[in-house]
Amino acid sequence: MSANTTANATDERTQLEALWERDAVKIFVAFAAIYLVYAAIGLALGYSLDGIVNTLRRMTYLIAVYGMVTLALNLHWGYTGLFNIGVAGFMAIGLYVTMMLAKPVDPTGAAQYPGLGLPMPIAIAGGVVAAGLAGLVVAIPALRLRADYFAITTIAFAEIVRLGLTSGMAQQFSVLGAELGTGGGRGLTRNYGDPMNVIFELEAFSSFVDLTNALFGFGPTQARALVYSIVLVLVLIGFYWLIQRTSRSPFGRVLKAIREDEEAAQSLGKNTNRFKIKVFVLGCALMGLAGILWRVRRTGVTPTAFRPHVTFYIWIALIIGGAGSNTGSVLGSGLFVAVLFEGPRYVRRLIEEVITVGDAPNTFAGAVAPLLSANPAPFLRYTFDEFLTLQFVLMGVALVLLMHRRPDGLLGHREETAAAIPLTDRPAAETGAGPRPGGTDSDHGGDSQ
Amino acid sequence: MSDTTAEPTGSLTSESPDRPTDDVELAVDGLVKRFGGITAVDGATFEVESGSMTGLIGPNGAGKSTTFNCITGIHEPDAGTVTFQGEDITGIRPYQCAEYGLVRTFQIAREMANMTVLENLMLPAKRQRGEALWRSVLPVTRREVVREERELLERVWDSLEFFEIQHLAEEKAGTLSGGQRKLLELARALMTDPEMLLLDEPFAGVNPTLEKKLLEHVHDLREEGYTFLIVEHDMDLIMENCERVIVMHQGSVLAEGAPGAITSNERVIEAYLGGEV
Amino acid sequence: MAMLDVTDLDAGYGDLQILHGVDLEVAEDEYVVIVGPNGAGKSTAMKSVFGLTTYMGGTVEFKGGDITGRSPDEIIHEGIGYVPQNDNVFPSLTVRENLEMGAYILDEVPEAALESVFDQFPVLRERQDQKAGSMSGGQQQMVAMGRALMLDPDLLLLDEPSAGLAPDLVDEMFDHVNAINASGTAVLVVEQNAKEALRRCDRGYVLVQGSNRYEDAGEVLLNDDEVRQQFLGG
Amino acid sequence: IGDEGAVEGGGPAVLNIIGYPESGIQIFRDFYADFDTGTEIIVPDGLQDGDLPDEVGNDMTNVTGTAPASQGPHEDAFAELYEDEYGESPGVFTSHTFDAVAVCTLANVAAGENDGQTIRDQMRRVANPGGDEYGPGELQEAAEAAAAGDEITYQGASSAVDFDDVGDPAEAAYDVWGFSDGDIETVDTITFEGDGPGGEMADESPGGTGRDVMVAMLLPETGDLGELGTPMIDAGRLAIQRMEGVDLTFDLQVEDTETDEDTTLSNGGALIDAGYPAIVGAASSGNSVPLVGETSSAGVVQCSPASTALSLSNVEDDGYFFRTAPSDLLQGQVMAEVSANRLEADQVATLYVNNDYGQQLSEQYVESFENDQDGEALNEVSFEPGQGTYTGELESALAE
Amino acid sequence: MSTVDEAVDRGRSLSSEQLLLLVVGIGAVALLGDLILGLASGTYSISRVARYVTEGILYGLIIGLAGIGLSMTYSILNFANFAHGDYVTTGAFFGWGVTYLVAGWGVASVGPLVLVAPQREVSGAQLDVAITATPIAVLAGLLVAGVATALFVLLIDRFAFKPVRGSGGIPLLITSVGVAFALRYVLVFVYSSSTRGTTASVPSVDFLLVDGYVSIGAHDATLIVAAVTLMLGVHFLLQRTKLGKAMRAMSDNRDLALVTGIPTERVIRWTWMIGGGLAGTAGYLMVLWTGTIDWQFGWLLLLLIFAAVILGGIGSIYGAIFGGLVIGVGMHMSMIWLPGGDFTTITAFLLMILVLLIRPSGLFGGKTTA
Ligand SMILES: Nc1ncnc2c1ncn2[C@@H]1O[C@H](COP(=O)(O)OP(=O)(O)OP(=O)(O)O)[C@@H](O)[C@H]1O
Ligand SMILES: Nc1ncnc2c1ncn2[C@@H]1O[C@H](COP(=O)(O)OP(=O)(O)OP(=O)(O)O)[C@@H](O)[C@H]1O
Ligand SMILES: CC(C)C[C@H](N)C(=O)O
Ligand SMILES: [Mg+2]
Ligand SMILES: [Mg+2]
Repeated sequence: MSANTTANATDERTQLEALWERDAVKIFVAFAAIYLVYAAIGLALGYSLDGIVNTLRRMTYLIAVYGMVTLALNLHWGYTGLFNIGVAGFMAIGLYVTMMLAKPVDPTGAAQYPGLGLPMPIAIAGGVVAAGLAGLVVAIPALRLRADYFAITTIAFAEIVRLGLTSGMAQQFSVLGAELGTGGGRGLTRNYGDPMNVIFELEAFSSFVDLTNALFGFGPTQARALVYSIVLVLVLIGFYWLIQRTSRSPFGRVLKAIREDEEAAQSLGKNTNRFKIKVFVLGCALMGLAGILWRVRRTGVTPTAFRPHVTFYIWIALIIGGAGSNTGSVLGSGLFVAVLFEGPRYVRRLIEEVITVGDAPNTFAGAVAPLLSANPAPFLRYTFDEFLTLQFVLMGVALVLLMHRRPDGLLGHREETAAAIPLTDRPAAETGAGPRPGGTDSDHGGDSQ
Repeated sequence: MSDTTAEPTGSLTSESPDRPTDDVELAVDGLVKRFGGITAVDGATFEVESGSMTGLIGPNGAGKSTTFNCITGIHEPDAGTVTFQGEDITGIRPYQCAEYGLVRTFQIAREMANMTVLENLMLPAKRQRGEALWRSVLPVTRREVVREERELLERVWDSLEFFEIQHLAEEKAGTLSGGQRKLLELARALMTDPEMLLLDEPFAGVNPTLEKKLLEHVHDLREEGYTFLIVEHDMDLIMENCERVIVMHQGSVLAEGAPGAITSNERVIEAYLGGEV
Repeated sequence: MAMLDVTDLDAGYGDLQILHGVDLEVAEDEYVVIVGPNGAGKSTAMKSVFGLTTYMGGTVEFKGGDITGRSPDEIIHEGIGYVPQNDNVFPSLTVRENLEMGAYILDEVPEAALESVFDQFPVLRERQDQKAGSMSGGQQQMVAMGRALMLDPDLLLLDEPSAGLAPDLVDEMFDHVNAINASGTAVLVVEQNAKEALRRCDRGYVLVQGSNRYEDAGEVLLNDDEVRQQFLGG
Repeated sequence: IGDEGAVEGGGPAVLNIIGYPESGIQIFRDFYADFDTGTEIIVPDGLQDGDLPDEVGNDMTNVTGTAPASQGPHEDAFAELYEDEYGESPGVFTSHTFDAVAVCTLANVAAGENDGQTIRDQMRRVANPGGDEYGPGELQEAAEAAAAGDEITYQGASSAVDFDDVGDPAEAAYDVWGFSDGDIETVDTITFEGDGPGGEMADESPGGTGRDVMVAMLLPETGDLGELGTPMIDAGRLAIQRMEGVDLTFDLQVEDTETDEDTTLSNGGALIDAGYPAIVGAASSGNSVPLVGETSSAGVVQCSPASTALSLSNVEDDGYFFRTAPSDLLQGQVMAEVSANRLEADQVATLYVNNDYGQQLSEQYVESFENDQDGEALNEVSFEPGQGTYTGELESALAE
Repeated sequence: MSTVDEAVDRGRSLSSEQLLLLVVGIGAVALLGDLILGLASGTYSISRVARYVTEGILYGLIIGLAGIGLSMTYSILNFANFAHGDYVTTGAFFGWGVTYLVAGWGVASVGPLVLVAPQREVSGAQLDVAITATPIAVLAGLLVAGVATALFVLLIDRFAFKPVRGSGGIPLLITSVGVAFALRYVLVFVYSSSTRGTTASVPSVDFLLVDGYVSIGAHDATLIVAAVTLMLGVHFLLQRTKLGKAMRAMSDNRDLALVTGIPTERVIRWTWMIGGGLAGTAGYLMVLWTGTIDWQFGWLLLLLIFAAVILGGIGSIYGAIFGGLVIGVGMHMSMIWLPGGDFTTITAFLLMILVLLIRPSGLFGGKTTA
């Protein structure tokens, strides 16, 4: 970015940009590392080029989706102090509504349940609005509760949504004469057009297909998936931009004040309820959108995809990055996906690639008993066999250690200023003295004469 | 929601002749607030003249803070009316109260601990356009918001200097000392551009030298037309600075009048001053 | 030999150092006052005696023993009582329970002590079954004082006990402190009601920016022009 | 049917419980504790678990089961192989898994490269009639023939393994079984003829030797189906073992689905990225359905040995999805027939796990029972796995 | 927007709360009326409703028992402990390991017994585990479930919670989510993820109720006796000792408690031990009652426990018990109108939300009694 300093305004801009760039550098380095490591793992595992690219693509897709939700959660928790642990519920509403709106009116074949057959953009908008409305429905009664009750209410809401979607009653029903359904525990199968067709039908896309084919040996579906991941990254940037703007503004300042002391903010003339509702609804709508983008291109969805652990994943990502920092949210999602979510799987493969582990004892007792006679092999084999179980232990331990060692996350300590302009300098610098008088000669307490 | 219907705003004239009848800034009439078995405020009735500095005193537990809470909407009164500048504001929400220009400080300072002093002071200004989400987000309107912020920041620095806490500008408010927090609290209340300030023991715990200076500021502000209602236990302070004093006792007004008259009022002496003054 | 002897104490919060070589002494039966501007570190000094801050250097001795860095519940056993500046009652406990908590380290609630607290603050007897959190600011202050008196400590640390009290109670409070002191308890008080406090005390300290600035008999400080100008509001 | 002690009188004579063993234990415990008033129970494949009587603490003689049978031409050969290797008799869906792995591997050998699309086109060529027949015992020879580019017909353990035009097995057989002394005892076998083999396939096989043949299994080792999955995986491994000796290296990768959708998709994705051109899995229909999207869009063959949901027959798969287990369209009929004739019921009810498998099988069963057997279905109650008690569900299912 | 936040605001005012109360009241009366009419007219079977109620009470006792512990740690340590559900599971495994060991001594090898037969090597039915057949084994298991969990919870506190104790409720809550995850999967690692049956069938008494039976089995009775005894025990412990008051003082203001001389660490330890012990016994009893054990039943129970505790009001042990019973009975009774199990959990959560709407701090909220 340019860096010429003349007028005051550009001065600020360059400052802002410099700041942003520092974050960008951080993110860039972290992500470069992630990608390099995974490419290396792919090589070590003997993946072909398109396998490696695909691995990275999948990673990107996951990071982008997690990043979006984490950013939305950061808006709730990091900025406003709304302890929302019902994230999965809002994602579910976004996705289910979109699917129900988009599915064709006359189900054919495996497409068991009818929908409204609306065009994709409208369906997506509908899903986002529905998630926002759900936020509203939760917000009105719940926002007057204390923080922890609020939290439990949101997770209860998410469970109500999930169980409601699962229930036989919602399997198929009619609204104003139109037949609809969630498919109950069976879920919904996608049988509407690919929402990405707008892009795939472009002229440019076919040359992109050729390009990826030439570069990585991709087929058209893989090229599509790649494009989709790229689109998601763009959406993620959009989320980032939106939330960054939101937080660095007088609006964001009120949010921060609510987090600190809501009653005091009210006494200063802020209609805190209105702000809380707005921000809660906005965040929920964004979660809904993320939920849609997460799965809308998949074959189908069942309610089990929205069990509470999804919410906790998002929280882990947020905590890794540091609540209150948008950059941190993105970074946290990256690390969560790469290290905690996907990592163990690949580590396990790598180990398998290098050594033959052999048969493990099938119970813990069988693994531990030989330890007494100083034979650790069965225990190690057992451990290796249970690698994916241990992955969750790892997630839990990581969370605990983070809270011990870096409760503010990786970037959360650097609180972002809640103002549309940097507050570091006094504007219209008049006095020759700097804004902060030196510590020693200042009047401590400001009361001595 | 009050049980009694509000008097028409026109007929605020009170029966007692020695009270100021015109230019009433704030009128409280028959205010009642109960907590379970305790009646914290029991029919308190008083008026505050525009542009005046009025003291509200009374023994501990007399109901002063609760009266403040009822006026500013933190609590909803069980009965009675509150009228501000001729408008019935009984039972309004705290934020509406501030929008009317009636702002209070808390007996125990309520700073936004994790926001810097600057952010604390940027917060209260009224009608910030950037508080509308879309204005802060859309690029076109954002420019306006930024300009407004710059102007606001200027005012904030003036205020910091006024209260001589510039050196704390970038500190987290939570790390300030008790007295510094009181200053911040007052400065913040002023940033809302109020017409009337309700101060709940603003000087408790403030060093006397600083207190003196603050009082000068308060007087300056009063010259500019602000109205003050101050709860304070420091009788000297009340004597020297207030032109009227309202004495509360057990939830209702025991006496009111000029400081001189109050200090010689036997009932006041008995209930509050402890016979020494 | 002083009962409480703070020597060259450095302390603060986390990495932030607030106190720079503070010296304080309180002799047996003495009544000592600390005054100073807001943020000078008065509360911090008190908390440091009670082991509630980050220790950075120096010593705190009590009755000849080193209590530096000991935990509060040990220190209270030594015979020091402490009333913090803010949040000094248990809001959801009744007044009576608050007082009983003051004697937690004893096996039984000392009825005599309880009675004497009630005698000193009759309103507490009246309101003994009310939740302390719903008492007025001044009443809470009384509860807090009362709680600290339950153990009949040898040294009582009071952080701004008169803040928020009605004038009659302020006087009463100062009388109480005098009475407590007269009954053999040493007192160390932080006060912004500095003139009154200095009038009544044996000795006073002026703390500025985390260090000792003045130290002398109360009356002397009170009559010192410079002190008056800078710290007592003229 | 016996209603001694049933004061309520009415209620279904047969209760069809469709679920998996993990929740089955609780359901049966609650049943025997409070509702055991003579109702007969019928269960499908999902509850065919020999441990059940022990875990439930009841001999469960009132339970009759059905399950896709191992009724292939070489059933016995497989059973023998399995017993030799693992010392126990093969369980439900083991033979289907063996066949699925065998066919996928042979198709790969015939295709001559690890490419999903080519393998897809070879699937029917190695499975459906035409060419020399080979059974489970002759896999090595079959692989050699396929590598030589010959057309072969794999004759399986579970069935003849012929795919119809949607990739389902062209014929199906069902065992009717019961618990006896803590063992599963087959009492009858019912065979259905399907539409017959069909569908597109390649005209020739490139074949070839001296290369890596990659195939993956994605089956439950844990979760609701963990108990059934483990023997299935063993059986799959066996198929590869039988091919050792050919001039090919076999790369068999096994991943766990944890009977969980997310894990299935993650692990499935990783397998696809790793270049496995064919995946045998998943077991639960609820996991297989979403996986089809991943595999078919990546051009990877998916062959499920156990997913029996109807919806998988016409799922959008570009022809990449196959299965060796028959669709529940037929199992529903079998269960209805057993209920009506063997158990002599005219009123039935179902209690089904709320997923693809449970819902569809319950629907099929009820439909068949009412239409084909002229009976009446009183209640259809769904349940969520993993609950603390199922008394409420049982109460509703057994209501008049 | 403005109508919306009016709606939120109005939630505050008394009249709208009364309105809501009225609506809820009407709803409750309507349901009750329908129930009575239905019972009278025979639409609803009396014995069936009675079965729902008994079942609900038993379930409620477990939730309530576990809820006491959650409520205590919640109010004293000031955070919602998401690991509590997994403490319940842990306790069950500890206890059942011992029960299996005692009942199966000599029948099977120690390893599988202590691990509650991870690969279904033996089953409770084979060992004939039941309060009637093997009372010693069951009682020993119950005891160990309580004691071992109490100690185990202390250990977790030492390593997971103590280091973040000072930093407020939310960091602790997040830590507890981490502990929950880790603990749950450690249980899988050690005890395997399979579900197994733990008890043999026990005799039961059938009560004839007009149109059918309600049967109370020996394990149902054990559950009632044990749960009620423990509840009373906790009640007396907190009433008769100053521990109860110290706990409340601490939940108000930890720093002040510290300077008042309350040995805060010791109180915290006691809190954990009582809370953990109750969780462990609740887990053991739950398994005794249902007859199956698996690695996540506690976790699945957790949200219901939360619902009960919040419904009753945090900090009140009576609130927790009452909340547990309301949730348990409510869940089962819902099946009268919404047959099948689809809506039981939904009902529990809706009940909680409804109570919070009317009384934002729970039914017994504010009146701390523990
Ligand atoms: N939330 C509450 N619940 C119950 N009682 C309350 C509550 N708030 C205040 N009270 C009671 O109401 C009375 C008046 O309290 P208030 O705080 O208004 O007194 P005050 O005049 O401000 O006293 P002070 O000067 O000591 O601050 C007191 O007796 C107090 O105990
Ligand atoms: N918990 C804390 N963390 C960090 N800094 C603190 C903390 N408490 C106080 N400080 C800082 O320590 C300094 C001294 O504070 P202290 O409370 O001791 O002042 P004080 O002399 O008691 O003032 P006052 O008369 O206003 O109460 C102040 O600058 C304050 O900002
Ligand atoms: C393994 C089987 C019980 C799976 C079942 N047939 C299903 O489709 O879900
Ligand atoms: Mg007050
Ligand atoms: Mg202080």
